[in-house]
Amino acid sequence: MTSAKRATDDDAVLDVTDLHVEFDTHGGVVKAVRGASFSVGSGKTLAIVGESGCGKSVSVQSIMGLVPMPPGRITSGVARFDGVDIIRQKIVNGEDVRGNRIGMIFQDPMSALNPTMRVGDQIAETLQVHRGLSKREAFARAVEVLAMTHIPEAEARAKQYPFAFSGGMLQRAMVAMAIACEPDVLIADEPTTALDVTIQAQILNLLEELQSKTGMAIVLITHDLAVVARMADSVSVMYAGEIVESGSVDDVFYRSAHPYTLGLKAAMPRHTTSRATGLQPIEGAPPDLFHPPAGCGYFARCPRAMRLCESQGPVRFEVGHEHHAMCWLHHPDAPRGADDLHRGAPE
Amino acid sequence: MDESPVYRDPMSRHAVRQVLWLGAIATAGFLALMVALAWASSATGGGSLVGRAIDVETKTITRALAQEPPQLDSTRATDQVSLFVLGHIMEGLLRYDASNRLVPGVAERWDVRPDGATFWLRDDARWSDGRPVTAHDFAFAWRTILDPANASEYAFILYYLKNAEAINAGRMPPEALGVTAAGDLVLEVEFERPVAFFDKLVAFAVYFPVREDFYVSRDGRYGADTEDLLYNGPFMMTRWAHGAHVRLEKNPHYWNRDTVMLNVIDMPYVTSDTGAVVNLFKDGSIVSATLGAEQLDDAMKLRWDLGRYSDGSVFYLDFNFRPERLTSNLHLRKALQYVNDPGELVNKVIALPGYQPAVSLFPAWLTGVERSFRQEYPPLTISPDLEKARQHLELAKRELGVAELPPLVLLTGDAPIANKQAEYFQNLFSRALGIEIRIDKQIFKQRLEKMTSGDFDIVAAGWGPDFADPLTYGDLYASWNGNNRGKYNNPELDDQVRIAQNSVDPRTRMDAFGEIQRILIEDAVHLPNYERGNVYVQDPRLKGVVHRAVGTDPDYSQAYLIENP
Amino acid sequence: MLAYTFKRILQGIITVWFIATVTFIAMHAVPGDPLANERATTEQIRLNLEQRYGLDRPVSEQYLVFIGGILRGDFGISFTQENRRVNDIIRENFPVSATLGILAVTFAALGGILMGALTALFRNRLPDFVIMFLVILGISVPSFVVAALSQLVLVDINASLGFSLLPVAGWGTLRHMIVPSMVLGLGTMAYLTRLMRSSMLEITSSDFIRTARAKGLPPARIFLKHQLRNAILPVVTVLGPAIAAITTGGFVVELVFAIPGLGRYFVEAVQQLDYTVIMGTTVFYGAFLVSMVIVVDLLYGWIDPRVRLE
Amino acid sequence: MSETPRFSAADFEAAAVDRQLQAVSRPSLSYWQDSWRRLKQNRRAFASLGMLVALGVLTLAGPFVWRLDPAAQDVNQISQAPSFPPSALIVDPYTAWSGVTAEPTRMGDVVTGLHLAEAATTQAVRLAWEPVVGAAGYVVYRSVYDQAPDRALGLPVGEVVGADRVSFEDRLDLEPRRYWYAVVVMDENRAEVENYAALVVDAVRTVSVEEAGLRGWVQDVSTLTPGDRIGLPYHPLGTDYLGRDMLARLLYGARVSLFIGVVAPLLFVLAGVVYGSAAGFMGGRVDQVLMRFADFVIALPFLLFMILFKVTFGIGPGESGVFPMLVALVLLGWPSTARLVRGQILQIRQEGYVSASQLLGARTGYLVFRHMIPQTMGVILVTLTFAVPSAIFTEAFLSFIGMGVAPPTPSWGSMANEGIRTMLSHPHELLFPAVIISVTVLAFNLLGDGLRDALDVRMRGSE
Repeated sequence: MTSAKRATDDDAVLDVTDLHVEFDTHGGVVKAVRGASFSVGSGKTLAIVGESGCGKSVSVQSIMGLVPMPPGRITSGVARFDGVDIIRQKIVNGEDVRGNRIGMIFQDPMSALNPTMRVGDQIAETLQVHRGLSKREAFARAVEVLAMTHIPEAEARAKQYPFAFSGGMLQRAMVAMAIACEPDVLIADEPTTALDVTIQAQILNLLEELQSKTGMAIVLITHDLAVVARMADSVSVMYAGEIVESGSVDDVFYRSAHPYTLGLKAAMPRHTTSRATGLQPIEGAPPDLFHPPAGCGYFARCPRAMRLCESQGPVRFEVGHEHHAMCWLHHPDAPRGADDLHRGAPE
Repeated sequence: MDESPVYRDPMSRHAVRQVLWLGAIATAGFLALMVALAWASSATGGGSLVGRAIDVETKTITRALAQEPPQLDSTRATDQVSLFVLGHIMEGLLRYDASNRLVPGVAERWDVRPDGATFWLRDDARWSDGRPVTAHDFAFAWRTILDPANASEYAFILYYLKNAEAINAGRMPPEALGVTAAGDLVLEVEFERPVAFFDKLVAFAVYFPVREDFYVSRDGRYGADTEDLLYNGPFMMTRWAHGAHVRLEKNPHYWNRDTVMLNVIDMPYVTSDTGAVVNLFKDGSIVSATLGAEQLDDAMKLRWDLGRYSDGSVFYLDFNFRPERLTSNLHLRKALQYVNDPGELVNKVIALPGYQPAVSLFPAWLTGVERSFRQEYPPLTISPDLEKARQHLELAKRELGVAELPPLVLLTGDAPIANKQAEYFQNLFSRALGIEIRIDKQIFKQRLEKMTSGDFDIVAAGWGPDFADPLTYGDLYASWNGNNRGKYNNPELDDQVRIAQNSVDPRTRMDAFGEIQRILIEDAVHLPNYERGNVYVQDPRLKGVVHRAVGTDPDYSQAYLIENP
Repeated sequence: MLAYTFKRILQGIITVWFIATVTFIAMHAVPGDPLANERATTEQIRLNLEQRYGLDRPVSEQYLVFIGGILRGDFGISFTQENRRVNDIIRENFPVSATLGILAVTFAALGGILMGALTALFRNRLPDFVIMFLVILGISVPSFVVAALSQLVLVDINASLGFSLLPVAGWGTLRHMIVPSMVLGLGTMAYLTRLMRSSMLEITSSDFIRTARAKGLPPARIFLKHQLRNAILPVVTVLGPAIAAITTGGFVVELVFAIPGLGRYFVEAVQQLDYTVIMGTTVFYGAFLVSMVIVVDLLYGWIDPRVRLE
Repeated sequence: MSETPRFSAADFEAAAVDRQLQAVSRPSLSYWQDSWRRLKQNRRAFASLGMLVALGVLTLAGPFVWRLDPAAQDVNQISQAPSFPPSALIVDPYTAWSGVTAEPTRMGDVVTGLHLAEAATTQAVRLAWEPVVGAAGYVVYRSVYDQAPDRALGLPVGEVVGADRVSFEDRLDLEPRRYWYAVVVMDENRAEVENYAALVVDAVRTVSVEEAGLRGWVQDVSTLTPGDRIGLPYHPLGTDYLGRDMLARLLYGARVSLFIGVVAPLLFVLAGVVYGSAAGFMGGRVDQVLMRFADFVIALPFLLFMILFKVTFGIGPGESGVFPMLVALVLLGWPSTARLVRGQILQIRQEGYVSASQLLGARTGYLVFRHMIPQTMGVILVTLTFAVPSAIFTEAFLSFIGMGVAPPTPSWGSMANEGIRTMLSHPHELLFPAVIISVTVLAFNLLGDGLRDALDVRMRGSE
């Protein structure tokens, strides 16, 4: 039986329900996010994973008000943070949420920093604005935070300009900037995609270390399942603007309840992959969000597609404790095959 | 699905308030900067308080200057503005009174003879440092002008004095000049050759006195600034910020000071733009302004009373008589002469009341023996006649042996008026005679270069008088005269010019000028265009200002103020 | 930084020397006799004048005399303003032109940046069109018309008020400077507005602005510290030559408002072929321009560290 | 959540899904196609493109449509404001008037019997009056307003010397309108007395037979007899300071001004871009030398070198030196663009994609033009659109000193400069050229704006 009402996690720091985001473009209206819901508890890491263009970045950025409107539009949805819907109201008990209570880091560090301003100043800025520190105090604190990200001789580095930093160091500076005010939530929008593997690991360790020290929640946007496996407590798999499966990392990885998740796992290289087995890419491409399909978005590429999936969008089924999936295969009358799709306990 | 955009872009609403707030700071900053710079510049640059046009109590008038007087050393001054200022701060042996008659200046009595002249100076003529003006001052001044080292451009006006030309050529020392100070108050002058109008010459600024000891003490800086000048005229310069401000105040030492009614002539504006000067008059900042065609309607609407005066100069088209030039052909010149219509040019194209159509080289203001020269020697009038013009054109073509005339080059300067007239003539000659005219526009010095080297067929030129005698125009087309750019060479005309130069009897001289006028018209030596004049507006409370073709113009030495018009 | 400045000053001196030499050659190559006057002068007087100004010596020797003069800081005597040393002309008239120029450029820069930012913020909305229209008028109408019309307006204002709010012409106090500097700065302001708009649009869509907004900075700070600072770069590069051009290009404004500036000497010197004034003003203007460019490059380096080390 | 819906067994059968490959949802557009589409999208920019094309057509076809010769002068219609076509009365050709003399018998300080000797025409107004004994002469004033209330007599149009000469012929700039004349007596020392005799005159526009023939208004002169009325040529936009048709001059002037206004900026911005990008890209010593040369060019006295160009190009009198002027404009116009582009290139050179492209072996030329220049498009377009008006007015200035277009060929810039001198009394002479220049500049700016947005890669796909 699908749970009628999902118990809202009382300890959820950020809880987004039924978020819809559209864009007016020359070709018509693009429904980038078609009802995404996700939440993250303090000290926990939620990973939102999916192919590029599935709407994961747009979701988090629209909450933070970074999507230019027009042409963007949040048509519906609530993002509850500390009891306040930060979509409609950015000021929570007197303080602007962004940069203060919610920090954010982006994918391409090279262009994400102001080229004409010292790195230390750019970090200190958030402290000056949100903590009212003087320029000198803010700069000192900025150096400390920079040191926290293990950048060597943070004092000297803080006085330099962004062009003097390498990609990895820039990302560390971004992290420092985001956590300067000890935010409750850190949104990392594909933080490691632009970095090479060794630097990637350092950044992820840094995030883990900071999380354990400050207990901040992390929303990690990525398309790399390895990163998800390593970092996430809970996972939401996003496809064509919808969260098709969400649950704990073990549920989603070992008890995948959606064919797309299986497809993703199959496409991920593992130590067992050899030249012989090769990787099985998912055929086809995500649907055109100008005219989103009536039925399941994954229908055209789903090996287990049924006629029903084409005509009617699937409902969210609860396939385990806080483990949901949007696929008609979980319907009681759906045929049970020998595949490895976790079906949860039948009624 | 509700359409309302849930969340406006924060950037635009807040930003507007902040940016406008930023604008406010910027404007305040700009004004603060202005105050600082204003303080700085008023400390260095020429400051001019915003005076009103007239102040009856202090007898002060304010006017504008067309340009910064380039040269106030009377031994080297040549241009109009310098001569205007010199006319007020210096005085020669003689001067012109309100009705343009020659009256005593520094000299009380004078006697001009065919071989020379004697001047008896008044004993109460003083320099602005209190010392008396003596005959030595005149002798020294005239010797300095001719001294080659001084390189004065007007030295040729003194060539009437004995040995003057030889001294200027360096063949004789300046002391050999035919001028001697027989005592402090008697000046003896010897002529190189008889000159009937010498009295008119000495009224010209070049003949003004200069005191030797003061001149030497300024070692070459004489006339450079207010402290480098000594004044023996009705006014003296009390302030000179170059290019910005000239201020004249009444000279307490001037012998004729009780006839001088004004205390201060203040000139804090220097601009040659007529529009700006008229605006200053409209704003009540200056006493008078010359009007351009542009401002006539405005003047009539504002019901100003306007005056006019001729500045004595005459303008014409000169031909090039060098053999290789087409314009050396008489019939071609005659053809152009019969098409030239000064009436149409003045009344339609220039359309300024001050101008008069010119009918001869000698302008209307010149006096003859008793009455005006024009009444005594009326010029042959050539009224426009297309038929005759085309006949002459055919004769010219046959003489030159061409079926069609090649294009003629009309050389003109880069002033807007010159440009307009050049286009008028271009169209006139091509429409009436089918001659193609090419306009060669040159900047000042390049135009002079082409005039001297004869690189033109027709050139727009003009001449202003130096002294009140027809000879100032009469010798222009003499073969030896440097200003005869077209190299016109007519022995018959040269003879008449020599008669006019050397004889003393007025009748013979005027007959000679009458002959010169006849030759110029019959030989179509040039095409007279117009005699230039000005229309001006003047504050009705200012009276007694004198305008004249030769000498100080305008002359404020006899001007006075009345309470209300 | 000091070494860089010193190197630039050295280059500047070489540039000015080049300017002086090329202008000297060009001046002598141009036909026309500097001593000729409307009234033809007799041969004898011409020789006397030539001796006085040293024109009788061969051009190469005149050049050495001239360069020697510059090193001693003496530009010689003007041919037309016979008693005034060119040094005096520059000393007395340049401060006036400089004051006017600096005011005009400040007015142009402030106005340009402000309006440029506004048009970028309100892209394709009413303020954008209105300011765009004013800018078009600003550059399509000759500066003489703007000067003459503004003078007329001044006259009417004074007439209607009954007293002289602002002087119609002349120089000296602050009140004389306000209108002329605005008229002079108008053309440059139009240009700076458009430049600012274009670079603002590019900066607004760049990543670090998104980061700044993610940091929750107030819009004014984003505008001032991030957008303005980066968008101003092209404006600054143009400011250098603009200051120099305005300071010496104010001939029209100086004529209409009777301001004793250096502008008129530039034009009349060439018309009169007044060699010493041409050389004096050109060398001085060259030095002023070069120093402005150096100042602007240093300013540019201070704003954008990336180019600092070049 | 709602009760789970019931389905039939058939719903759950495997659906046959055709595995067609990547379905192309929308036609892929190349960079230029996309830019062109977005430019068309931008109504204002496209309208301005239309305006420019219209101006081009106007330039070429104009003179064939409006047949009047731009150089034909008509001194009787100087500086006429645009009005419906005037007509004129035919009269005999103008003959000089000997005037009237009469022995003064009457005393007094004002002339009497002031009257018109002949009908007042735009060729001449002939006044005559009774003399006054003792007068040194008479001064004649004329105004276009009533002189009565405060003796504002207006323009002093003439002076008659001698008490016996009692007539005056006024021919000064006569227009078909009402004039108020006043004759004032000059006493013995030539001072004007207080009161005056007044006369109101309505002048009629007249043209002589000979003139009508000369101007070509009437083919066959013989048919004309004094007293007929003929229509003068119609000048919809009025006439200029020499009575030439403004519309014809604007159409004809477009050739010079549009050519110079478009080609010169294109050339010197192009030169500036190449020079600037070279300096910016190479950096180091080369950049220093190039930039110092740019400073050097800016500092040169423009007027002096224009004269030098004129002499070196050997432009003869009356030849129109459009090509040498173009060269001059470009030679002295490129430094400001160069400096601007260099500044931008210095920034872009730091970008990642530039070094990436270098890594892939891109040659410098390709790198600069393919990667860097499009980035600086915004700034370049602004400079280009600003160079248009300055090129037009520099052309006017050069033509004025005899370097550019030789008279009587008109150009917008020179027409505007001439119009400035009489902008208060005859505003139309300045208004029309200034308006058409502004329209051209507006069109270029809007187009520039549209291009900037269309070419801006980041704006791709957005509105």
